[in-house]
Amino acid sequence: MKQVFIIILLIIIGYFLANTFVEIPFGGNRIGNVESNETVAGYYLSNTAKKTGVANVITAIVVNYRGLDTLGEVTVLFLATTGLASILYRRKEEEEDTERLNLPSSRIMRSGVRVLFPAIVLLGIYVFIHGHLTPGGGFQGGTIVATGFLLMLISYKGFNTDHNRMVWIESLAGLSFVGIGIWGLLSGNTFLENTTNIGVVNSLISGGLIPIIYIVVGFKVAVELTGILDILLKIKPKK
Amino acid sequence: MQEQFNEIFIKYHEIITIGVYGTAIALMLIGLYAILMKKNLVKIVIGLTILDAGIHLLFVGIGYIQNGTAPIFSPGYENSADRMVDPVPQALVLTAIIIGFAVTAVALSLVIRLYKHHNTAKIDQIKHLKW
Amino acid sequence: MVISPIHYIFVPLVAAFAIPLLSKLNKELPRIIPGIVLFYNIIISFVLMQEVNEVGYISEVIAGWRAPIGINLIITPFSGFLVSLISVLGFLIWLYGFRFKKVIDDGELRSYNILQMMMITGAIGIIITGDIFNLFVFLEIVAITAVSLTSFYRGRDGAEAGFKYLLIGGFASAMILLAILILYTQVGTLNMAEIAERMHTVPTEIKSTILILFIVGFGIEAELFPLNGWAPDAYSQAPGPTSTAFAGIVVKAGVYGLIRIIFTLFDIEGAYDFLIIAGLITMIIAEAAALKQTNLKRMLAYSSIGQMGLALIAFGIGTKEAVFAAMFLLLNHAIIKSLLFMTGSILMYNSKEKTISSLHGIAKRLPFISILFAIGAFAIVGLPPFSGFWSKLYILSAAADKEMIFLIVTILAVSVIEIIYYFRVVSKLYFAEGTTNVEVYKPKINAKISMLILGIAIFVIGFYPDLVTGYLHNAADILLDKASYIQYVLNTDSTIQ
Amino acid sequence: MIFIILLIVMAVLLLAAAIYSIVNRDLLFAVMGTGIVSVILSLFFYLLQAPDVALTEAAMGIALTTIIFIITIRNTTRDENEIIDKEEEMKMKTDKES
Repeated sequence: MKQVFIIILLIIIGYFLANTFVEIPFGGNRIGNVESNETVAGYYLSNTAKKTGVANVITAIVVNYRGLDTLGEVTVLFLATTGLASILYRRKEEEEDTERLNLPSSRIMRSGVRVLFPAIVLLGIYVFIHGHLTPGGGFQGGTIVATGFLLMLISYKGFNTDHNRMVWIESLAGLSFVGIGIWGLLSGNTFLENTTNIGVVNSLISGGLIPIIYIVVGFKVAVELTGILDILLKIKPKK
Repeated sequence: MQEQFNEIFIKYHEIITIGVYGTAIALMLIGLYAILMKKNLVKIVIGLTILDAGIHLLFVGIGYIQNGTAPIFSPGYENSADRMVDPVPQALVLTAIIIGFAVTAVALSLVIRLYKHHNTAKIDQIKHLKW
Repeated sequence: MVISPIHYIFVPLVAAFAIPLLSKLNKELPRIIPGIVLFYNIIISFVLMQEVNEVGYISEVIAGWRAPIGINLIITPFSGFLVSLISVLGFLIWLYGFRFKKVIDDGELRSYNILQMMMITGAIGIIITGDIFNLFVFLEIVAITAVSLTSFYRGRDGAEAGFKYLLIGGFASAMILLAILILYTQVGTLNMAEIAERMHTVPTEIKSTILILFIVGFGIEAELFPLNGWAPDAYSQAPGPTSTAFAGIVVKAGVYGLIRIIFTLFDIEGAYDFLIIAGLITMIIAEAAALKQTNLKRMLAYSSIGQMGLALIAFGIGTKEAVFAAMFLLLNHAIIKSLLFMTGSILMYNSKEKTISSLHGIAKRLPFISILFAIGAFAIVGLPPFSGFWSKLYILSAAADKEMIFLIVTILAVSVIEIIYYFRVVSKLYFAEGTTNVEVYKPKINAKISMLILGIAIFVIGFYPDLVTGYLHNAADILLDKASYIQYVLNTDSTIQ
Repeated sequence: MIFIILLIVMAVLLLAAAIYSIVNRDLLFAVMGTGIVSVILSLFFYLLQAPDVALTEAAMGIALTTIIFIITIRNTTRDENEIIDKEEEMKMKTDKES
């Protein structure tokens, strides 16, 4: 009975959404002509190269035009890590041992990971350093580095990320992101303003503070995701 | 090549629209079905991720413009601003994916703790709190 | 560095990022830092309120891009009043919860303090941001912190309440994301002022879909009837100070988000009647459910849902007088409900199943706390000398102006129900003789101070309501005329530059 | 022409993977279903000219979400209706008695 009721409900919702999206043509040009700024996207496309000197428009939007979103974004990840730590927290007396229950990984896995790990971390760092030129950026690069650490965590029992250093990197990265914002305020303009010169568009050193913010975000995301994975891997199944 | 693409795009316009919007809405409905129907907690969280995946696909779908290019001024494309796809939905989806991941991580940690207390991962056996 | 709305956000952020480091220096720091930050919030709101009185609006541009291009923070008289209310409450909750936990080792202490401080920052962020997607991000911050705090205690029910809250919260944020998506296709911008300006171009059929999706999304945060299944569990399982923060702060942010969507963004007539109906249903069902509750915190949770229903009804009536009455109710409810939650969780501190029956005759052993609880109970019900009376009176008079007799009758009937279940608790407190010899938790001096301040505030507003009403009247006028809001944010560039 | 064929094939695969991951009783395969959904979603984004989002979905959806699900399954049950677990408990009881 319940299944029938739910399926009817879903059909109603589906019909409701379908006929709103019938009026929105797929592939239709909603930006209008780019020069006149009546839509926000038109403004971004026509002014990013000139005003922010960044080749990747999305990086300019995420970091500079809508900088507060990314700040909120980084706090969401930081709070998820803290929340996770407090939900799965085992007090000192409950903890038997904190090392991970690693199933013995095969020889192929261990040697393969030893080769792959530096390559993945290098790729991740490349992605978030070139965030303002090529697709990718702080979030994507950080996640790739975290997958690298994940491989190491799974295959080597002895490999342990040094908790203290991780906390230092995480806090310093977050503080420098907010610090850049405060520095914008201190130097008389608004919060998170891109005050330095923006250089030539497609060169590595271009876009003023934007690449620096994205590198900082990259470090923070990498450390936080590794932290989440580390906490989750440390839980012992009951059986 | 370009005009050939255009008239194909116009000829099959309905199929393409159904192709993108239809799949996105269908994904959302599948996700909703799983959340409402399934008993197992992990299945419910899977439903939540699929619901989010549907919305992210819809977000990028509305941003697409017919034969537009990616909004990146790489060396060869300095002045092709008017042929670019809408960048704003993509910037929003970037944030939405990360938030979706954070919510899933917290949800799964709660599932682990619930299993530790109740020794079952079925939602109808965890009805300890009543109205 | 002139004081501006962004200080509400980046100062707690600096503190939150620094706490893990500073807690290595000395163990006590994670407890003290949130206090400093929340006290600084009070200073900011004091300074900004002066400015809002003269100028009417404060809009601050972020990252140097003017309003529709970049994100802007906007403080209107109503949002300024709510934010200063939240800052004061946040500080008092911190003061109350300073030594509240029995035994807590440093890992939990650090997480607890970061999450509590960021929940209040998220609520403030929801109120002052002028951009829809930014509103969504702050809503997520509140959602994640609230879930982690609900499941803070090691017990079984905390995780269950947390999971239920997260599931419904995840669904709500998916709906809000969908609404933002459809709105963006129609309007082409994300700034609330520009959306309000262009809203008339949206075809009505799509506009109603967007409105329904937003109402579902924010209804869950503002605890409208069908969507508030999570609230009583979350309130009762969360630690004392957190459930006070839920009732006093997080619900206000949710209600403000809903009101802003309906008043400033949309101009559909049907929305006001919807508010009245939704508020009515929420109030009746919540108060009825509160009647048969045995757990004290669940009863208080249902009562606060009912009060929020009443506030939505007042907003739904839509006249200047009604909106003013609703704001006054939000103010009173925040103060009184916080006092009730604080005193309630101390009375309940040691009893295992936290039922009302374990309250027998505690008044003899905790005279100070019981008196404050009684004051709170009388105030929320709306007895004359206390502040609750004025807000209910203004709502009834606003309803009378619009000849909504049915509304007046239901509000009075619900007040009677409230009187019944609150006096039942108070009578148990004083007149039933103490059967359980549960040793009672004596609160420390700082908890006593914060509760005393709230008690005094109830009396002060009760005797001199015009202390606050003048300000709220002009806030109601400004909330209602949308044109000046749009004109201010978009055209004038008088931001803080 | 390739655009439309690719679009339709991916749409069908996407829905098939989503339904598979909902219907399947063994949670490990259900989680692999979500992984496949993320892979195809990432290709979809690439097709819709959104390389940044494709990279995020690839890194976040395929790698990390799947691994978190697998860790959760390791700490809870693998079978959705927990029949296999009950059989194991029965077996353990009978071993103890014998």
